Amino acid sequence: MQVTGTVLTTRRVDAYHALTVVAPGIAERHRPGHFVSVAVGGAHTSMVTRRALTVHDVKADYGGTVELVFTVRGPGTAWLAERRARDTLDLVGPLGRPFPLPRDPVHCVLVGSEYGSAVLFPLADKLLERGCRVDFVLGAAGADRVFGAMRARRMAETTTLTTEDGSLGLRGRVTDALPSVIADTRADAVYACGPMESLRAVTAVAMEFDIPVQVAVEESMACGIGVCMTCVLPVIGDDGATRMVRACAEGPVFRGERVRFEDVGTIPFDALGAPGGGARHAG
Amino acid sequence: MQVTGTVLTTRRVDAYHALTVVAPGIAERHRPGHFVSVAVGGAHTSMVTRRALTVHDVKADYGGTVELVFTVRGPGTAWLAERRARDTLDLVGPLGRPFPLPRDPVHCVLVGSEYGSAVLFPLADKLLERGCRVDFVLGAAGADRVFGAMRARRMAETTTLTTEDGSLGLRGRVTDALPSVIADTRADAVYACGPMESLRAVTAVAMEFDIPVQVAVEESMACGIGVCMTCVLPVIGDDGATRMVRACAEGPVFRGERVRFEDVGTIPFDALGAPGGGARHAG
Amino acid sequence: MPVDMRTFLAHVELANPVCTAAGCAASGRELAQFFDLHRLGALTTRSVTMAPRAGRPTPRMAETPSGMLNAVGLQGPGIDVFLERELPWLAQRGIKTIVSIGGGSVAEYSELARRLADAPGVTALEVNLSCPNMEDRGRVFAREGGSAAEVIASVRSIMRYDVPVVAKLAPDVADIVAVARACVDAGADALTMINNPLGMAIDTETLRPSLAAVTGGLSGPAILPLAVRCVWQVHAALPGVPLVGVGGVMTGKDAFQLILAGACAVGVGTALFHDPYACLRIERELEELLQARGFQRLADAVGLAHRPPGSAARHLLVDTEESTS
Amino acid sequence: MPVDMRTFLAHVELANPVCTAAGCAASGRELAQFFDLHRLGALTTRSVTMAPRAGRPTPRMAETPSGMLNAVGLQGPGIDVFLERELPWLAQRGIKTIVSIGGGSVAEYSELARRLADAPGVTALEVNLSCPNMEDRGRVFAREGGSAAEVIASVRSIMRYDVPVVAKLAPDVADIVAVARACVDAGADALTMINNPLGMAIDTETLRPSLAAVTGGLSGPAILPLAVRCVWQVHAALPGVPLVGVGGVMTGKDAFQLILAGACAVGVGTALFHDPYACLRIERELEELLQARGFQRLADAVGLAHRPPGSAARHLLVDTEESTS
Ligand SMILES: Cc1cc2nc3c(=O)[nH]c(=O)nc-3n(C[C@H](O)[C@H](O)[C@H](O)COP(=O)(O)OP(=O)(O)OC[C@H]3O[C@@H](n4cnc5c(N)ncnc54)[C@H](O)[C@@H]3O)c2cc1C
Ligand SMILES: Cc1cc2nc3c(=O)[nH]c(=O)nc-3n(C[C@H](O)[C@H](O)[C@H](O)COP(=O)(O)OP(=O)(O)OC[C@H]3O[C@@H](n4cnc5c(N)ncnc54)[C@H](O)[C@@H]3O)c2cc1C
Ligand SMILES: Cc1cc2nc3c(=O)[nH]c(=O)nc-3n(C[C@H](O)[C@H](O)[C@H](O)COP(=O)(O)O)c2cc1C
Ligand SMILES: Cc1cc2nc3c(=O)[nH]c(=O)nc-3n(C[C@H](O)[C@H](O)[C@H](O)COP(=O)(O)O)c2cc1C
Ligand code: FES
Ligand code: FES
Repeated sequence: MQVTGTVLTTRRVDAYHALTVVAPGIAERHRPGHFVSVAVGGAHTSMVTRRALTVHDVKADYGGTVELVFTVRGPGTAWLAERRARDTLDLVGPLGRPFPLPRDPVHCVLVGSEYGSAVLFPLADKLLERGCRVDFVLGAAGADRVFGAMRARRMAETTTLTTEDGSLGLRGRVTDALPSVIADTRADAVYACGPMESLRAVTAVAMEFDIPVQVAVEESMACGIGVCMTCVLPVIGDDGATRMVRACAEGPVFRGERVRFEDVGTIPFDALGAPGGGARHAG
Repeated sequence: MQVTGTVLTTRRVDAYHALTVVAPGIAERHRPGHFVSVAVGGAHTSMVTRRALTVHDVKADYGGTVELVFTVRGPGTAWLAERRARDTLDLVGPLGRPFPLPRDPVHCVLVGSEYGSAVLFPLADKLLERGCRVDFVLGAAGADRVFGAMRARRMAETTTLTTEDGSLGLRGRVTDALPSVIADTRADAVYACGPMESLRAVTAVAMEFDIPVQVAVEESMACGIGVCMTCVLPVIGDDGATRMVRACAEGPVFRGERVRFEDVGTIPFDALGAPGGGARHAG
Repeated sequence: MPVDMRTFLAHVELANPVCTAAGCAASGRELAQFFDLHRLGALTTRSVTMAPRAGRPTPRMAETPSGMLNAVGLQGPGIDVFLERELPWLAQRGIKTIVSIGGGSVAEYSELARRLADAPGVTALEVNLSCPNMEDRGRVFAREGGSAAEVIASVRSIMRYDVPVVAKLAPDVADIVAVARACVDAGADALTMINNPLGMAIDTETLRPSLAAVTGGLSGPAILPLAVRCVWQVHAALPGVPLVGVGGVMTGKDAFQLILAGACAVGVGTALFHDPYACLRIERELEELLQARGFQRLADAVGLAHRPPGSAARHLLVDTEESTS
Repeated sequence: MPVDMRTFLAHVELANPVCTAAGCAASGRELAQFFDLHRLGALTTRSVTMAPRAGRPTPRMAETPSGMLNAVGLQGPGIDVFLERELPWLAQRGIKTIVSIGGGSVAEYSELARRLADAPGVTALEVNLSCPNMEDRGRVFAREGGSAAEVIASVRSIMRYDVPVVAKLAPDVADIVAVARACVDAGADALTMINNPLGMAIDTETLRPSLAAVTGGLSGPAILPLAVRCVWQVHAALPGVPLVGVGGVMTGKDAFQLILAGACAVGVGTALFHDPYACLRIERELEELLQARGFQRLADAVGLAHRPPGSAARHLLVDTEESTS
């Protein structure tokens, strides 16, 4: 659904900007892993595409609010960073396929890199509600880009932080810390969000431990609602065939081992409908 | 020159919006009749052309301010109407050829239609400084669109107001009142600003009385600095030849009898370089 | 009084002129989550191809000033799956459906037409001529009247007579009227204009093309003036041919420009990416504009900007006549 | 370290690559009020015609999304006044001047070249091929390789050998490379791309075309992706030919895109209408971008986006070599 929300509060969180937006319809229907798309630039802007942002937090205040956490990358996020309380924001959501939740109270490790951590907090809430044990591994390039460490510490059994420059927690990447966290917590499942490279590595670790891993991927998106076909990546289906599927409609959450991370940005020769080969398998 | 000015105050004046902008360089060099061009839409806007606005008032405060008075016509002026104090505005100016001033302390009638009145007040100031007598004729479609009546009354010997709907002053147009004002004040010169049709009629009246008339015209402008050639109108030169001249560079002020008002929007067949005829007279 | 928004694409009546543009509404199901598809003038499918196609590698999209570039490469499930799953879903619901087809040779277009000839639920067949002709060094059909006409003639001869064949043209030509005329002479019942002109962006960080496919199709408001011009020129030259105006339509006003230029229907593409409800909003805005100007019928506005300057507008004359009678 | 911004248009050296685009800087005097014209790579004049021209009626301008339409109709004083007053003013000040010419026949272009052949102060001659050919039913020269080549061959044979002849092409063609090749084969020393594609807008209040001339040239950021694509395609096909990239350049980043695509110089048009200092700002921004990416010479960036993906950037290799020596 489309909502013209009002910005309630804006704040800086280290390297990130956070906007809380009153958007009742979206808040109500939101499940962890969903994202929204935001129109940027205002009236008569030259920016025609929306920006996809995951929802960090959902609250019941004012009929329902969502909090977006983002980093300034280009002109659209720069515009968002300039929003002030009482400005309006045009949101479409909730979009995408949310994180599947375990039926049983299992042990879950939640792995977030950079702003990818944001989407894990509503997930952790839900997991805790179901009696799961939650442990966090959060990482980034430097201390100011590790998102949500405090909140994670409050929620989780353990929280492990990593930074590439060593400015906070362990020096290294989330995947350097992940194996021991999985081992120590006897984790049953991993949830991860962050850059593709990080998701690839997290998936490899989880597969080594032979536990399921759900990843929320990020692909450049023009529509977010499944109609433009620009956000595809190669994913292996239940039938074993690789298809170019939409991150916005079939994702953003996928089972990690199904995503062909090494082939993201290509059309694998054996994908359904690939030039030359794949087409023949089809029909 | 180009100035990033700061909006000092915004106010509504009947049907109009007024913005006072701190723009020292422009204020200092401003002469009555000059205009400025304003960038609209902010960063990443889809509106690529500036908007031309005359300067209503120049003050020395804050190093120099200019006041712009405008009506909302399309998206650019709508954006301007949303500006608030402390916003910045990108101005280029002063532009154009200002009103020529009489050497002697003559009697002048200043005729303004709609927001065209705005440009006449700095002119009246200068004329009064030189000991001229100033009389105003201000008109519009309705009372809320007659600009500056109060100020005119304070400055001028007489102020005559006209509205087409009779809601203020005389029912009719400025040119219905003009002949008697010229006669009564024994005017030596007329200055006018307003829609082309009004300027045409004012010029006709002045010519009847055989007194000089200076008109400030309005033509759709893309650059305002004389480089795009989109703002032309047919004007008769000192040599008697008609040329398509730029309202922004050779104007916006012209001697009324030199403007071929009936032919505005056409290329008169006898204009220099007109298809067919005019070209042959040239070179 | 509400405006009569009905329009005719050749002999097929549409309840209103606002359709989705080819390739911008996926299978239809995606938009159906947002609104009732019956409220569309028609839904145009993505260009269906013989074989399934995985399309181009990513990045497939780059934003440009008031536009975007796309290089999707006609990703789709192929005609078999289309006939099995996508078309029936639309047909069962009675959604007016313009089926778009794309091919690499006259034979492929013809085969697609054959497969669609007896399929229920094809309101019209749109032939996407912006595909590379594999038999002519990859030259796009739409760039050359001759090969475009060959495709249209073959498709027209195969399709049932009561299904209009619509040729979709691209603006990257020296003379759009010549291509349009060739298609009409070959049997096209209507024309859609415009497909994306070819554009490109370079990423100034990586110093490489922004799109994996290097070049891509430009869409969005940036190209509206090109679409208006193409519709204008073709309507002037071929006033009897129904035109679907596509390109940069974001508002009712944009649609109105295309209609005044000569389009009897409009397609909405990129706007859907920004606003899933775009078609409904555009239809409403268009109706309001028509109403405010005294139009009783959309049909009276089609091509109206071509009337000689100063001549009275027909739609207003009608008003007067009625009020004096 | 400052970047070496010099560039060569054929054998003519320009101090920097940022020029004004034809027809967007009037006589030069207008911009000289704002800054010292010596700071331009070169000033390109409006397209000079034989006879004085009053141009088209107003309205000549309409704003469109991220662009504008213009139909000025080459208003100008004609070659006599140009040679008497405009060119000498520039020449006396030593301002690098690319003289643009426009004609309605091969004979007219040739006559213009003859008049300019011995005029002092002509840095290069740009041939505006987007003029209607009066001998071919008004078909624009740039739309057809053959007639474009005829003009270029004649002009090239007349101009002094040391004045480069630059053919200016329009994007409204099916195959820009074919037209470019025809011009180069006919003797063009360089190419400028792109002139305005033809567009149109309709005023939804008056229900008439917004421009008195009905159609007009589209310029501004909207067309940048078309310009980048044309420069890319032509540089790929004719890597040795110097290209001036024009179309929608508003920032240094836009200019950088054209340079990475293969342009050795860029022209700035519509941006001048918004910002009289645009050329200086763009030049500064471009230099900063080059500097930030480790370029020592602008020339190393020309066409760089064509290198195979993954291959090391030459300009950085040079860096390494120097630091290890
Ligand atoms: C499902 C999903 C959730 C996301 N959640 C967040 C979040 O919570 N916080 C956050 O900071 N960022 C998030 N992103 C990334 C965010 O969408 C981009 O940073 C943003 O779109 C960049 O816009 P821009 O104008 O700053 O950059 P530009 O580069 O100017 O964007 C140009 C165009 O490319 C698209 N684009 C560019 N980069 C990306 C990208 N990485 N992902 C998707 N589209 C892109 C934009 O949508 C736009 O259409 C998410 C992306 C996806 C797909
Ligand atoms: C010398 C001069 C002084 C002016 N002074 C004033 C003033 O003091 N107050 C005021 O309200 N208006 C003034 N105008 C008119 C004002 O420029 C237009 O109303 C304004 O540009 C419309 O912009 P828009 O975005 O609202 O409309 P749009 O129609 O969206 O404008 C689209 C484009 O057309 C141009 N344009 C449209 N109408 C006009 C017009 N009438 N004149 C010039 N350009 C136009 C705009 O600059 C823009 O490039 C003046 C015009 C000129 C030429
Ligand atoms: C992502 C995308 C996919 C498209 N796919 C097709 C297609 O499959 N077939 C086709 O004929 N046109 C296709 N088009 C072109 C559109 O139908 C339309 O002609 C063009 O985008 C201009 O309209 P717009 O500016 O409203 O998007 C596609 C356009 C986009 C942006
Ligand atoms: C008002 C105007 C006048 C122009 N006059 C000419 C001209 O005389 N000769 C020419 O070759 N190109 C002319 N052009 C085209 C420009 O030189 C340039 O190719 C085009 O506008 C694209 O660049 P831009 O987007 O930077 O404006 C003109 C463009 C505009 C906007
Ligand atoms: S972003 Fe459009 S289909 Fe996914
Ligand atoms: S507005 Fe550009 S020349 Fe006058």
